[in-house]
Amino acid sequence: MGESATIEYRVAVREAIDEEMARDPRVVFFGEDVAVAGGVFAVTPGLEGEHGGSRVFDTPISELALSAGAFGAAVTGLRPIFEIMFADFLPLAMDSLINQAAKYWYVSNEQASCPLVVRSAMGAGGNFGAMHSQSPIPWLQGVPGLKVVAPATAGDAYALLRASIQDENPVAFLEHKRLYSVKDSVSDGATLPLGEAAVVREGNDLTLVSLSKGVRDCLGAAEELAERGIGAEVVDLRSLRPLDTGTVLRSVAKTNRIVVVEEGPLIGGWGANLLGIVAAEGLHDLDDAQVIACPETPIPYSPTLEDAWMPAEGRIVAEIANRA
Amino acid sequence: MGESATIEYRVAVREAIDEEMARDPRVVFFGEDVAVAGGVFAVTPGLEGEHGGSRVFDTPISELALSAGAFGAAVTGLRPIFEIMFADFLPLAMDSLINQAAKYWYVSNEQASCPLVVRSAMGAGGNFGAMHSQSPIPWLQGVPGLKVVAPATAGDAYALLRASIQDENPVAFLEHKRLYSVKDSVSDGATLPLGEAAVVREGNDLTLVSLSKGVRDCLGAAEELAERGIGAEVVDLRSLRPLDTGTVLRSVAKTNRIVVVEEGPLIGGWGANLLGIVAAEGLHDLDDAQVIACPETPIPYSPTLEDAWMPAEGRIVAEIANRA
Amino acid sequence: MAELSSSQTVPGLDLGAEESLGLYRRMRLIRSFEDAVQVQFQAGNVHGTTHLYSGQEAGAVGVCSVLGEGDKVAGTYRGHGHALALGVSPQGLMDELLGRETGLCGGRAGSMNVVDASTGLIGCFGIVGGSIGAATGAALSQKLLGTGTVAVAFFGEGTANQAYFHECLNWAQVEKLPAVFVCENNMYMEFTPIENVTAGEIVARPIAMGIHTRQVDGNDVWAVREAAWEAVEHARSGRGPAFLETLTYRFVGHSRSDPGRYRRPGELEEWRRRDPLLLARAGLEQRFGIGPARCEEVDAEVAAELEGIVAAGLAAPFPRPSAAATEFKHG
Amino acid sequence: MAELSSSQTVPGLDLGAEESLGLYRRMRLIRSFEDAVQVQFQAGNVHGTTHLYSGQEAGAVGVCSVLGEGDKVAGTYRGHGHALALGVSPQGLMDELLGRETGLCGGRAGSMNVVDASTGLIGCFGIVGGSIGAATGAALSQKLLGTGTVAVAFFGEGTANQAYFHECLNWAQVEKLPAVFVCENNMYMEFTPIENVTAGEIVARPIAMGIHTRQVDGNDVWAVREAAWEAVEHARSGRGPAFLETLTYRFVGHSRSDPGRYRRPGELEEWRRRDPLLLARAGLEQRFGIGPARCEEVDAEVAAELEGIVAAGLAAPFPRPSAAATEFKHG
Ligand SMILES: Cc1ncc(C[n+]2csc(CCOP(=O)(O)OP(=O)(O)O)c2C)c(N)n1
Ligand SMILES: Cc1ncc(C[n+]2csc(CCOP(=O)(O)OP(=O)(O)O)c2C)c(N)n1
Ligand SMILES: [Mg+2]
Ligand SMILES: [Mg+2]
Repeated sequence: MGESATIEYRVAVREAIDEEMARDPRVVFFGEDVAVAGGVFAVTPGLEGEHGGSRVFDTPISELALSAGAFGAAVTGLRPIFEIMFADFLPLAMDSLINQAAKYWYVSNEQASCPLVVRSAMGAGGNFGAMHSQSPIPWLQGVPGLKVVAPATAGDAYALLRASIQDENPVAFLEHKRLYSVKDSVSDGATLPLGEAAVVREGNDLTLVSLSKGVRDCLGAAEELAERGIGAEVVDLRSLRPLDTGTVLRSVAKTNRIVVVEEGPLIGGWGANLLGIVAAEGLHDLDDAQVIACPETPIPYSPTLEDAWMPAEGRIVAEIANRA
Repeated sequence: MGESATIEYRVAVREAIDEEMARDPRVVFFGEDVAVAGGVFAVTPGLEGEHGGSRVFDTPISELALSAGAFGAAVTGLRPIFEIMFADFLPLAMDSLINQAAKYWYVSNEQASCPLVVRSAMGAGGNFGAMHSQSPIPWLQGVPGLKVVAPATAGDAYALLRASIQDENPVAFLEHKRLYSVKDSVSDGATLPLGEAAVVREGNDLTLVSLSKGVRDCLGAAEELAERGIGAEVVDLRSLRPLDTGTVLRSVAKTNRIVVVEEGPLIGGWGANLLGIVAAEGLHDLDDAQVIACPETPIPYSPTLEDAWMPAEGRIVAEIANRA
Repeated sequence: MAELSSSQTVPGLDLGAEESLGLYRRMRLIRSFEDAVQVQFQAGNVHGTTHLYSGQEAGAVGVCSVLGEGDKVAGTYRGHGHALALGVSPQGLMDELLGRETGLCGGRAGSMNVVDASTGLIGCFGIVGGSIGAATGAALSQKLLGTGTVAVAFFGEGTANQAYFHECLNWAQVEKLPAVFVCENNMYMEFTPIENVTAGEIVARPIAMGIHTRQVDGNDVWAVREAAWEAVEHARSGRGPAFLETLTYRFVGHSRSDPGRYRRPGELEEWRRRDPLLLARAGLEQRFGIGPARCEEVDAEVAAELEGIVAAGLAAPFPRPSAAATEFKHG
Repeated sequence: MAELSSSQTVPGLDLGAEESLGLYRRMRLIRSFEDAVQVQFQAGNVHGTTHLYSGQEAGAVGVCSVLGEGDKVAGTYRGHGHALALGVSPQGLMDELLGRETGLCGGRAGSMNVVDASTGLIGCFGIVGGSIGAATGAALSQKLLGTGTVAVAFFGEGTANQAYFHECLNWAQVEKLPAVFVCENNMYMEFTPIENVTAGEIVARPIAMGIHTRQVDGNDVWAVREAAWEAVEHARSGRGPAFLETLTYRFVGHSRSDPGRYRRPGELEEWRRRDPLLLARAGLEQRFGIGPARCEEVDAEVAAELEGIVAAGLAAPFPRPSAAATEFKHG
């Protein structure tokens, strides 16, 4: 405990599941090709051997049944974790997440909680095409009762996933495909409260807000901006619901300028939604406000097109510089 | 043609379908209990008799198949309209809407369009409980390629539905249950372009922005505010995608104060998203910005609880007055 | 093995006179409860919409009569009967429908979404298919926790054409889950005759998956009870899910404001002659010599009970709005 | 009746030597195309992921050989074979996989989502079940427009456990749509043996819905063609959908980076002895006395053709980013 190691994001995810399964016999894990094969992104190898085939098992291609089964199990004594392989497939499972899991604790008048975690791989940048690259956040954020978490680092992935599994509410835990092979330090046994943003870089001239892979892009951009004499503070939201607007407002009170970076469309996206909440609460702290999002199109396959679609480091720097 | 009549919102919807089916033989209409029974909200009686059982027909309880069938038909020569009875059930149909219909025109490199309309009854205020009262807008707005339309009056319902059926894109057409029995004037043969907001009341002190039933609440609130000497301009967005921010920005340039009213949660909602876009484009026109949304909970059944949850006229006035 | 032990908590299959009269009483309670709901709905005291179980009482009462401690039930928007058959408090249920603070869910749920953890009612599910998913998941818990209990899903025949039905039945059979799927075939999907929208026989579908499947007269409470006993024992013993189709009929509209124009001429009258309450009375007479007089006593007792329930419900307070402000259970 | 007339556009069932050799050529084209894709993927010129059809060629080629003008096809993420069997331009397809402006979809779609309206390829669907929904909808168009054509959905056996399969098959049978559902059973759902996740036989499911259903050796192109002919005629004649299960095997990994550890010992070798190309060669010899030499000529021609295709594809320009900026077709 307390030790720390430098490991891949994918390994951090597995470690979190492994430790929670060891700690709590009610935790089970299932999904398509997650057990024997260890997952298509090699995130969960070994868990079946470790915890047995009755607690870690492969399922049919039945996203709606997995989601509903997790719900029914969660309200009757288990703490299920299930995987929806690509986040693009979440719509197939959403009726159960939205209409059953997210509502149960409230509608039952708090008779029972619904502790489940749905893990899913999201994000563009790998030329997987329009149906294997999306961020599901716009579809899920407006669902009271469903927490939405999207870690940017291996350390956060580990600590936030453990917290998600221990949480009494349904949690959508979103892992970015482009982060799986990124390594950084993870401290054993750590958990982080859900709904706390983090200031991951300090700066006085503007506040860059993002999450998941976007945080890395923002940190890279902040370096380049520093060379141009612009001091960017970077806030990692970590969670979309609960949403920690306080940390963002405090940063903006200092910098007076906000730039939100979202991998997804502007219209209906979380980025402009956050900016709207910030504007409503802290309008007079804002001298400038900007959202750097993506073209309002599906995500194209061809590298030249997808690269142009992404809110990459270079684009972040350019759009901020053009504006300044 | 050009004549105008005063009819119910539900009748305006039926008239639009009726006329488009008469005009274009490729238009078909199907859904659960829509044909012989005429729909659970009595919106579509008589259409089957008028246009025949092969063009207007009842279906199994198979929301995903309806959506996928409409998609497949739309890209091969029909112009389907289908009904998802309550908008709360849309998640069951969303994989096809999001991953097939919304992407087809773009991903196929514009080989074929996908002209379909999904009609659905949304909204709270009728004590239908948490799973029969939601607004699906937060789930659908962040999907490039899917238009989202939500009329506030019978006249707009008629003109926007005809335009939606004539549109080459998939359109989610959202009808508010509490509006079905409201009458106003409809002019025969009218259509309205999708993506144009309307200033439905002029005022100089603040801009109230909403859509669907919220527009009626805002107009009522504007009357009360007028008595208090506050001149509210009311903007009806009509469409969430395309989103007409220009009309909102022009109004805000005049009033310098914006209040967005949404029947749904603040976090992940369209209201704060709109405010964020407005802030990014027109920050210096804003002296004050506010979003009046709902508690971050499922929608409760009991009248006392649901009434408190709704962003009703009285609450709009009170929250604006408190803020002023 | 451990899984089996708790089946001891299920009462013996053969019922004595008093127990049989108890089944009749339970069915009468449901019928009278629904009649009272209809009155209160028309009086504007029950809000939104309601879907009544009148005419189908033998199904839920017969099935729930073989359930024991720890077994779970998932019902539908037509769930008052499922709840009452399981033993949910009629007062708590009525208060919920009246939107009162004293309701089972404090007025948050309403007619379509009632939950009662104390009796094992996972919930009633307003969205078609939800009950199938919930029971499948509960059965997953029961299997993995080794409780030896079962989870029952009630749903209508129209639900057999929807995603939850197919995906969950397959998965339950693959995992050999202790789930019992009770398909209440009342011949209509809302206003649409089921044969207009359904290919083949519904029972052919679970049979194609190798699921233990039976069809039964859904208006004969003893027949339902026997079939349910067999289905529950199959599931409880670890042999996988069981499927039971009960053939029945709805005496009232699908929901408030349904004139029932879709009914075939004479159909309703024909089924009324097979009213589960009439069949139960005949059975009581024939099996135990319990005559109409005794049944009328029961009817009167139930009527009186319900009068008190409605009065108390109407006197109960509405919830205070502040209650609407919580979002999350704090982990 | 009008619906039938256009069935004339389907070639006769009995094939002559040249036509049969054409089937062989088409299968060889697919095999060689997939080999080339694999090479280009490893070279980093094909991006993201690919799912190859190698080993299953007889299925798509046999089925598409009985289709005619106006018939539609929906394929899967494993769709190169579906597309090429239908007659999609191999150059256009290769360019699409290489992400070039000259690709069938201008580089927007990629391997999993190719659309080619010109040949009736509604699309390839990266999300399991999508092809079933698309073909069901296309069949709805064909029925209501009275075109007398059919819509074919290709999908794998793992897809039989998912929502689209159940809901669409039922609806297609209820509406008597001219859809042909081709379930390509290659024994694995990605890395999972299908029997581990599936209850009962897949064909029992359409049979339970009264759908015209056949199973066929998916590696024998003549057998597939005969079964497909019957299925297509059934659908075309207005008698409702048909279901065809082709028993086959995937020679390569599910997708890039699949070592195939799940294969049973000897399984791959056994199936390689039933390679559709070998069976076709044997058939050509036996039926038409066409010997190996002639087939090797074909192989060489195809190899040369593909070399040219790859070279041209690699020389083609990438799309200009500005293209990514359109959203809606303006109605
Ligand atoms: C997914 C979904 N689609 C549609 C509805 C609307 N609806 C409520 S009940 C019903 C008919 C259900 O028929 P059946 O399954 O036979 O049950 P019954 O009402 O006859 O008991 C429908 C379509 C719903 N609640 N959920
Ligand atoms: C809805 C959905 N779930 C999961 C996946 C990931 N996936 C891609 S192919 C595949 C296996 C499909 O197996 P099968 O239907 O047998 O087709 P095959 O690949 O064997 O041809 C899976 C699970 C997907 N693309 N879509
Ligand atoms: Mg029914
Ligand atoms: Mg397969």
